Amino acid sequence: METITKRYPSVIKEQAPLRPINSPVDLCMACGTCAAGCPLTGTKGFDPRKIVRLVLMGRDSELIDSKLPWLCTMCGKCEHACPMGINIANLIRAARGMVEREKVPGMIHKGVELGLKTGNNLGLPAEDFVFIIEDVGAELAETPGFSDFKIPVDKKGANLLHTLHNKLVNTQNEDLVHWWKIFHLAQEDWTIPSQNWEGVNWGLFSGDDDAMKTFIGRIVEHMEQLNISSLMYPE
Amino acid sequence: MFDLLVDYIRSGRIRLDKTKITHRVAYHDPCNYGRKSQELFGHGYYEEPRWILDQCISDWVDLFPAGGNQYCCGGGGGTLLTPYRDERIHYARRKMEQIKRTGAKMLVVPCHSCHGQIKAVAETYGMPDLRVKYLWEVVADILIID
Amino acid sequence: MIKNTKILVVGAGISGIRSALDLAETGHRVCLIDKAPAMGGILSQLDHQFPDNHCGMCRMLPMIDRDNGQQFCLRKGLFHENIEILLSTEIISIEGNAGNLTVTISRRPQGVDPDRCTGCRDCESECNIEISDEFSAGFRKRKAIYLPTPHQIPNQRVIDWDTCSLCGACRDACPTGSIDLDNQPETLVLENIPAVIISTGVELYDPGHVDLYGFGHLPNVVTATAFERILSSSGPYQGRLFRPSDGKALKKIAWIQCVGSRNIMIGADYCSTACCMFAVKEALLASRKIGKDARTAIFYMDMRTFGRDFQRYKDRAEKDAGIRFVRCRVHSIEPAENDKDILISYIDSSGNPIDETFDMAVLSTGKNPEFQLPEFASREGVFTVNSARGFMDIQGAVISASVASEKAGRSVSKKGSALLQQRPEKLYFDAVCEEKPQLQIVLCTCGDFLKPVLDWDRIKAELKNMPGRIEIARIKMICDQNGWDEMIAMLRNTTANRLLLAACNPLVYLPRLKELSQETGIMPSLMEVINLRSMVDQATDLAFRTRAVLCELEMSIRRLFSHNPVEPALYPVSKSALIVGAGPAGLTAAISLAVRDFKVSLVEKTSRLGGNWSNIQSAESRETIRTLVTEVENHPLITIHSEAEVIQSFGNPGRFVTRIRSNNKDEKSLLHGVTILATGGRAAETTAYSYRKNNKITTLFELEERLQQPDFAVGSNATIVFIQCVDSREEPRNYCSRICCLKSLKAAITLREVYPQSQVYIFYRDIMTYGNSEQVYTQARRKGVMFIPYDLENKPRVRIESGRIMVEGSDPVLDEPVFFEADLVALATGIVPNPAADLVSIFNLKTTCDGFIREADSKWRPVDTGREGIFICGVGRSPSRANEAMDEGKAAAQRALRILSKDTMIASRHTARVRHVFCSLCETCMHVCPHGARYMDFELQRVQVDHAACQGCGVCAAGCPNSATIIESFEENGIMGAIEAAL
Amino acid sequence: MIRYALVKNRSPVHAVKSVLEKMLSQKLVDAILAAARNPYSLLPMPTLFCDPGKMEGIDPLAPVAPFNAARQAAAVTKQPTGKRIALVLRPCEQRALIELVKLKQCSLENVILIGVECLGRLENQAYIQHASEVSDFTSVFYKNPDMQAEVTRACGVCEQFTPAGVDLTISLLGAPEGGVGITAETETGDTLITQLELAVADEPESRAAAVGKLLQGRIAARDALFKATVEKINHIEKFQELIATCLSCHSCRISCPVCYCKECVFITDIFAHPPETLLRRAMKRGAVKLPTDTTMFHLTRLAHMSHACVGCGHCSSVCPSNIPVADIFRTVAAQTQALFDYQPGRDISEPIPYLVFEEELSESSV
Amino acid sequence: MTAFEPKIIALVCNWCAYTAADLAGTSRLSYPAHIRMIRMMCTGMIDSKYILKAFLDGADGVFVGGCHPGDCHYIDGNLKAKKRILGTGKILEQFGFEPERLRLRWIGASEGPEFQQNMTDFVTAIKTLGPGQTNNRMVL
Repeated sequence: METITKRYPSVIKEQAPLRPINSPVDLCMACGTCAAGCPLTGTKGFDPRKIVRLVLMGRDSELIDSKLPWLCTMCGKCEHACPMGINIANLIRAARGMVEREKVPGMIHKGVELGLKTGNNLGLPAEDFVFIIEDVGAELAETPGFSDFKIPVDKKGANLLHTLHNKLVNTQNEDLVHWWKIFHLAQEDWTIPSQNWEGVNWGLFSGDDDAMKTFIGRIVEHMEQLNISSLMYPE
Repeated sequence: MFDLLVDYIRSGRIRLDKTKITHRVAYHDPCNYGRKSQELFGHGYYEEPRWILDQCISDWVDLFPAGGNQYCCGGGGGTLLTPYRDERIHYARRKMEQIKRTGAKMLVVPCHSCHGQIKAVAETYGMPDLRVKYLWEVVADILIID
Repeated sequence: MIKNTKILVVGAGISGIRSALDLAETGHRVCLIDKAPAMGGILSQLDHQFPDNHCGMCRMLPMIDRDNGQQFCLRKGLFHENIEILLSTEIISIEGNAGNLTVTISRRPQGVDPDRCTGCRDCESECNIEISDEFSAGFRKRKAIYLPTPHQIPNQRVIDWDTCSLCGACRDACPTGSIDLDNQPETLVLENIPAVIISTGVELYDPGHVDLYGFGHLPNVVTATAFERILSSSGPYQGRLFRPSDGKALKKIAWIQCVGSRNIMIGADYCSTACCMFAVKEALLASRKIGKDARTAIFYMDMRTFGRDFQRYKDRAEKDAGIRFVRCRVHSIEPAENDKDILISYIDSSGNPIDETFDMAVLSTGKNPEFQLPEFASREGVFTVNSARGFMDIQGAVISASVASEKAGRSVSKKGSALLQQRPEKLYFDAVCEEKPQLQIVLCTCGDFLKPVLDWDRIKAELKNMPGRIEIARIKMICDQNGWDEMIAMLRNTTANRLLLAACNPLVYLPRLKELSQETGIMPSLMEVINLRSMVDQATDLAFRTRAVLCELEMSIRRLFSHNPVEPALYPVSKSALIVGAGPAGLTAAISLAVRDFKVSLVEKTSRLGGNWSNIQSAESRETIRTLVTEVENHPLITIHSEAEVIQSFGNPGRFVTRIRSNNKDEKSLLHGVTILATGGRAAETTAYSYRKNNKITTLFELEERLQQPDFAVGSNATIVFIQCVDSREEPRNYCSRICCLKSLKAAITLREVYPQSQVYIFYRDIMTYGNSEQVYTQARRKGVMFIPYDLENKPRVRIESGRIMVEGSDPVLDEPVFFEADLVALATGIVPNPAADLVSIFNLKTTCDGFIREADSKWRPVDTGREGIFICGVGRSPSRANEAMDEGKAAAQRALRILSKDTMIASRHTARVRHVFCSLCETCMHVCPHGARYMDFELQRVQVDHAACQGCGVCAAGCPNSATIIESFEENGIMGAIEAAL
Repeated sequence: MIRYALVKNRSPVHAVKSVLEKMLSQKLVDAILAAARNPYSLLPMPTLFCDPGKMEGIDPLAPVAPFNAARQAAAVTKQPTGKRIALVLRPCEQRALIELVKLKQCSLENVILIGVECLGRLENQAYIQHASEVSDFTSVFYKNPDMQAEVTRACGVCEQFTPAGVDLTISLLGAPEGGVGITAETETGDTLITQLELAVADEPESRAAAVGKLLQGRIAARDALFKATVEKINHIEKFQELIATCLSCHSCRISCPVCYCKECVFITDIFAHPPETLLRRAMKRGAVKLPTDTTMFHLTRLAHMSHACVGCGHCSSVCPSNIPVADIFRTVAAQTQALFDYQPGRDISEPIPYLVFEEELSESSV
Repeated sequence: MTAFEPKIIALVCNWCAYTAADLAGTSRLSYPAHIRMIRMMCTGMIDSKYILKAFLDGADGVFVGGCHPGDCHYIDGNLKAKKRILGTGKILEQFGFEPERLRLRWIGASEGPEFQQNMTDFVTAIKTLGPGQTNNRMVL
C-alpha cells in the first residue's frame, strides 16, 4: 500500500489514498461539531476532529497505526452535522483498509479470509450449513400453521434469494425462523443458496474493497445462476 | 427488506394481530439503514419501519434523537468483531440511556449488529430484562395464521 | 393609474425607515410600503440592542426640521410630512426605465377602519380562530383579527386574511361598525416613480429544517428572536425569565451560534454577521436579569466581535457577567434525563467530551440560505440596501440604507426630476405673542360614552373659575370625519389662539395637529391633546372621575396659557462642504456632494489623494480608488487643499467658518454649511514577534506591498506563517481592525496559488470573515492553508536562531505543540486612527479611548457626531474595509444633504431660548447640553442657542438656577402652574 | 514643600500690613484687594489698593466682615485685565471665590490668593462697639480667647478657619507675640516668600496644638448646632414656624456669596403671579399668605446652592427677622455635600456635582 | 372619615415612560387614577423646583419616570435628572418628607406592564405612608 497523504506539499494529496472518497477534508474548520456529536469522543483519545486534523496535517500514518479506526463504528453521526460535509466515516474505512492485513484486530480479517475461501465468514462447509438450516426448518414444520414448511435450497427461478447473517447460522439458530414464517405465510417464492450464503460483508468493515467486491460478485453470480430476480440481504 | 415487509403487509399477503403486544416498545434506527443508506443510495429507511411498527404495535415510541441524527448503538462497523469490548460498552451509553428513558420493555431493531450489541450491553446498563427483537421477528410473532 | 412622483421604499424595517427619512429630510416625497400590517421589521421585536444593551431607535428621527415628523417613540410608528406609508402592501411588478418606473403594488385591506375602531377588543373575543402570534415569536396565540404589535399607533386591529374564515362574528360584534370583510386586495399602478429602494431585510433560517437542534420538538429550544420576546416586558412572561415548558425560572442558558450559517451543506457559505454580538447581548441581559445564579454559555466557532467597541463588550460580558464562551460548534441538542432540561454535548478546550444540562438553549439563527431577492431588485433605477442581501447589525443596516438613499437621490437628481423643494407653508404665525391668550377647549364625548360617566355641569361650572379666557365646545366624536370637520368649522370661527383637545390617545392626534393648524391658523405649539378616555377608564366613581378630568383640564390650561412663542432667527445655509481627509471615505463623500451641485473643499494633510489604500489591496480596489481620485481631481466643484490642515472652526450647522493652514503657512478661511471628517488611519506598529529583527518578519501591510513587487519571491517550498491580532483585541488596543483577517486570507491564497508547494499557516484567534467574506475563508482552506487557533494565554512565539526564524505554537485540536522553521512571517498588526486630538478639540468632539472620533450614536447615528452639521466616516471613526469606508462616505454625504438641501435653517418648536437679562453666564447650560447647541458669543457676551441643533430636551433649563433659559412649550411657569392645578 | 516664614512687627496687623506694602512697592503685584478701614467708617471694607502709600487702614485680620468679599473679589477678576492681583481673603471668602470660579463668574488667572486664618468675625455692631473702645481691637481679639464667645454663630461652628489651597496663608495661631506666620503652599507662594525676603523658620510647635484645640471646640459646637437645627426643621410645619417672619426681602440671597444669579428666579415672571392665579390659589385653598412662595424660596435656594454653601453665615447676619438662615443652610448643606462627596472651595478642579454625570451607564435607579 | 386618596404627580419622559403609559393604556392595563401625569420631553428637563413645588403644594408623592440609562433620546438627560433628583430628595428629607415619597424609575417605551406595576406600587407605598406633610396644610 502506498503511503498515505503527505499533507505537504499538498499538491499530491489529490492522489493520496485517504482522499479518493471525495472528502473535502481541507475544508475542516476544526469547529468541533463532529467531536461533540460522537459518542466515542474521549475514548482512548478518539475524536473525529482529531482524525481529520491528523489527515490535514499529513500525519495519516499515526491514524492508521493506531486502534482508533477500529473503535469507530462509522455510524456517520459526526458527518451528519458537519457543516463542511466532510465524510469522516469513509476516512475511517479508508484508514482501516490501509492497515497491514495481519494487524487488523479481532476476527474481521480472519472472517474475510475465511469468507473468501469458503463462501462464509465461519468457514462452514455447505453440507453442515444445509444440515443446520434444514434441521431448524424441520422444527418449524412442527409448529401449528407451518406443517407444510420446507426450506427451498438452491431453487432455480425463485423470486427471492435469501442470504443469512452468519451468527444466526452459528449461534442464534432460533432467530432463523422469523423470516421463514413470514415467507411461508406470504407464500413467497424464495430460496437459500447452499454455497456463499453469507449475508454479511466484512470487507466493508476491514476496509478491504477487493474483498467486498468479491463477496458482492458472488451473490450476483448466484442470482444469475439461479435466475432469481430479487435479493434479501440482512445488512 | 423494509420494502418487502411493507409490500407483504400492504398487499395483505400477511396479516398481523396488533393486539398481541401490549407493552411499550421502542424503536432504534440503525446507522446502515438510515444515514448510510441515505448517503449511498439517496434514501434513508426512516418512514418504512415506522409504518410497519404502526401496523404491529399500538404503544411504540421513538428514541430522541432518532432518524438521521440518531445515536449508533456502538455495534456497527464491525466493532463487534474487534477485541475492544470496554470501549464498545462505553459507546453504547447514550443509546441505552435513551432506551431506559422511554420505559420500554422491548427494543425493536432491524439490524443484526445492533441486535447483538444491545443485547450484549443491556445488562451492564441495568436493563437485564430488556428484550431486543428484530423488526421481522416482531412481524413473525404476531402473524395471523389461518 | 396613479401619477406618483414619490420615491418608493419597500420594506419598513430599520433600513427602510432610515432610507425614507433620509430622502424625506432632503425634500423628496417618499412612499414607504411593507407587506406586514405593522412597521419596524425585526427590530419591533427587539427591545434592547448591542453594543449598549439599550434602544434609542428614536434617535433616528429628524433632528433638523423636527416639526415635520413626530417627537415620540419610533416603535409607535413613523410620521413625517413627506412620507406616505402603505402597510399590508406588496410590489407585484416594476416596469419602465430608470427614473421613470411604473410600479404595480397590491394592497390588502386591513379590515378595520382606524377612524371608527375604539380598540374595545369585542371583535377579538368573538373570533374563534386561534393561531400562533408572530410578534411574540409564537409564545402567545392570536385571533384572525388581532393587533400585529402591541405598541403601534393607531392601534386598531387588523384582519389576517390568510386565516380568517370570513364568518362575520367580528363584524357583528363591533359596536362601531368599523369592520369590513371585503378582503379583495387593491391593485395600484404607480407611474412616474423616480426610484425604488429595496430594503426588505432578510429571512431568518428556520432551525426546524434540520433534525439537529430539536427545534419544534423540545419546547426549551428557542430562537434568538424568541428569546428576545422572553426578555421583553411586552413578551409572554412580562420580561421575567421563565422557560416555556414549565415556567421554571431560567438560570442556565446556552446560546448556539451559527445555526444556519457557515454551513456549506445547506448552501450557507456566509457568516450572518450580527449573531455573535446578538448572542452576547442576550446572554448579558439574561445574566443581569437572573442575577448571581445566572449560568450562561455561548457555543461558538469564531467570536466575531469585529466592530470597534465589540471586543471590549464581549470581554466585559465574559469578565463581569461571567458568560462562558465555549469554542465548539454544537452537534445537536437533546433532552436531558428529566426531559425538561436540555443536554448539550461538547468538547472543551482540551478536547474532553462534556455533557452539560441547561434550562434552555437559544439558537442564533442566521440568514435563510434559500432567501432570494425578487428579480426586479436588479433592475436599473432600483436600489437595494445591503441589509436586504445579508443579515446586518443596526449600524451596518443604517449605513447601508443611507448609501441606498444617496444612490437613489443621486439618480433622481441626475435625471432632472429632482424633488428638492423648500417647504412652502409659513411656520410661524404673526404676532401670536402680541395677542391676548385665548383658549378654546374641545371636549370629545366619544360618542355617547362620556356623557353619563362625567359630571358635566360641574365641569362647566369649574371651568368658569379657571383663570384666562376660555371657551368650551363639546363634539361627539372628533376621531370620525364628521366630528373632525365639525371641529374645524367651529375653530375657523373662533378668535381663540390656543386649543386644548380633550379626547383619547394623544399620540394619534399629534401627527394631525399640523393639518389642524393649517386649517385653523392656530399654531401647533399652542395646541395640546389630553387623554380624557384613559382617565375615565381608570377612576371608578363619578365625583372622583370628574375631579380627575378637571385637574387634567386645568393642568393643560395653565400650560397653554404660559406658552409664549417667539420667532427664532433664521439664517441662510452655505451650500458648500468642508471635507477633511482624502482617503476612500473622504473622496467618496466629496463626489457624492459634488454631483449634487454642492461645492466641496477637500483638505488633505499629505500631498497625495487616496489615503493609505492607494498602494495596497487587490488590483480591483486599487483601480476603484484610482478612478475616484481622478474623478475628484477633475471635478469643477471640488477644490483640493493638499498639504493643509484645519486650525480653527466655529459656527452652526449650515454656517461654519473654518480656517485652514497649508504647509507654506498660508492661511485661508472657508465658509461652509457642513463638515465631514474622514481623517483615516494607518497601519499600527509593533515590536512583537521579533519584528524587524529579521527582514523576513514583516507586517501584513508590508507583505501586501511586497506581493505586488515583480521581484517578490520566496522559495517554492517555503513555509509562510501569518500571525493575526498582533497587539490587537487585547488592552490597550482592544479592538478588531476588521481588515487583517481578510487581507491575510487573500495573501495566503495568492501565495498558495503562486507557490503550490509552499506551506502556509495562519495563527488566529477568531477569523473575522463576516458576511460573504466567509467565502474567502472557505476558499483559503480549500487552497490548503492551514489554520491554527491560539488564545491570549498561548500566543505563538517567534525566535531567531542564527538567522533562522523559528515559530512555535500549539495546536489545540491535537493538543500538541507545533513548530516550524519559517521562511516568511507576516504580522497582522491592525490599524490605528490618525491622531485627531487637535481636530477633535477644534470641532469640540469626543474620541474613544483608542483615539477614534466618536459618533453621536453607534447604532442609530453612526456617521453623525455629537454636533449637528459635522459628520464622520471611514477609519477615523472606526476600523473599516475600503468598501465600508466608501459606504460611510456616501452615508455621511447623505446626512450632510439634509442641511445642504435647505436654503435657510429653520428652527423647530420646543427649542431653548436664553433670556439674556437674567443670564449670569455661568455656562452650566453649555456644559450640560448634549447636542453642543449652545455657544458663548464673546462679542455680545451672551450665551447663544443654535436653534437648528437644539433638540429642546430642556436639560439646560433644569440646570439654569434662575430660569434664564426656557424651553418653548415647556415654560416653567406653565409646568409649575400645572403642578398647582394637579393638586 | 510648605515653607513657614515668621514676620514680626508691632502687632500682627502691622506685620501683615508690612508684607502687603512690600508686595506692592516691590511691584510683585499690581493691586491688592484687602479689607481696610477708611476714614469714614470703623468697619473695614474690601478695598482695592494700587499705591502702597495708601494702605494705612488695611486690616485683613479684623474680626468682622460686613459681607463676604468673594463677590467683590469676583468683581475685580471677572474679565482678564492683564494685571496681577493679590486677593487677601478669609477662608470662607476664598472658598466661595473658588465656587464662583467654577461658575465662570471670575477667573484666577494672574491672581495671587492670600488666605487669612480667621478665628471668627463679630457681628458689625458688636465690632464697632469694641473698635470704638480699643485702638487695636484686632490684636486684642486674637490675644484674648474669651472673645471667641462673641463671634457669630456661623463662625463659632466653623471648622475651616485655616485657609487651604491658597498661595500664601497668614496665620496667627501659634505665632509669637506681635508676629504672624506666612506659609507658602504653592510654588507661586514660595517664590513670593523668597522675593519678599521673609525670614523662613520652623513652624512653631505650639501652632498645631492651638489649631487642634480650636478645631475640636468648633466641631463640637458644630455638631451641637446641627443637632439643634435638625430638631427645628425636621417637619415642614416646624420649619415654617422658624421662617414665619420671613419678609421675602431676599437679603439672605443677596448677601450669599455663592448665590451668583444676576436676578433671583423668585423675582422673575416665574414667581410673579398674575392676580387671577393668586385668586385661583386662594379659591382652591381657601386662603393664601402673601407674598407667596416663602417656603419655596428657601427650599429652592437650598436646592440650588446648598452644595456650594461655605458656611460664612452672612445670611443670618443680614436677616431683618433674625431667621437662623445660616444654621439651616449649614445643617442641610452638610447632608447634600456629603451626598455628593463635595466640599465647596476645596479644589478648583473638583467639578460641581450637578455638572458631572456617571459616565458608566449604571442601571440602578434611585 | 373618608379613605386617604393620595395626590401624586408623575413627571414622565415623552420618549419612554409616557410611551409606556400609552402602551399600558392601549393594552388596557389600568393603574390608579390618583396619578396626574405631566409629560416632559426628557427627565433631564425636570427642575428641582417642580419637585419642591409639588410637595409644598400638597402632593403625597412625586414619581419620575425616565428612560433606562443609555436609552435617553438626548443621550444622558436621564442621568442628569438622577443626580438632580437625588439632591432634591436629600433636601426634602431634611424637612421631614420621607424619601420614599420621591421615586425615580426607569421605564422603557415598550414596558407597559412595568409602567402599570410602578404606578400601582407607588400608590400602594404612598397609601401605606399615609398623607404627606403638606396634605391640607397651609404652606407659606
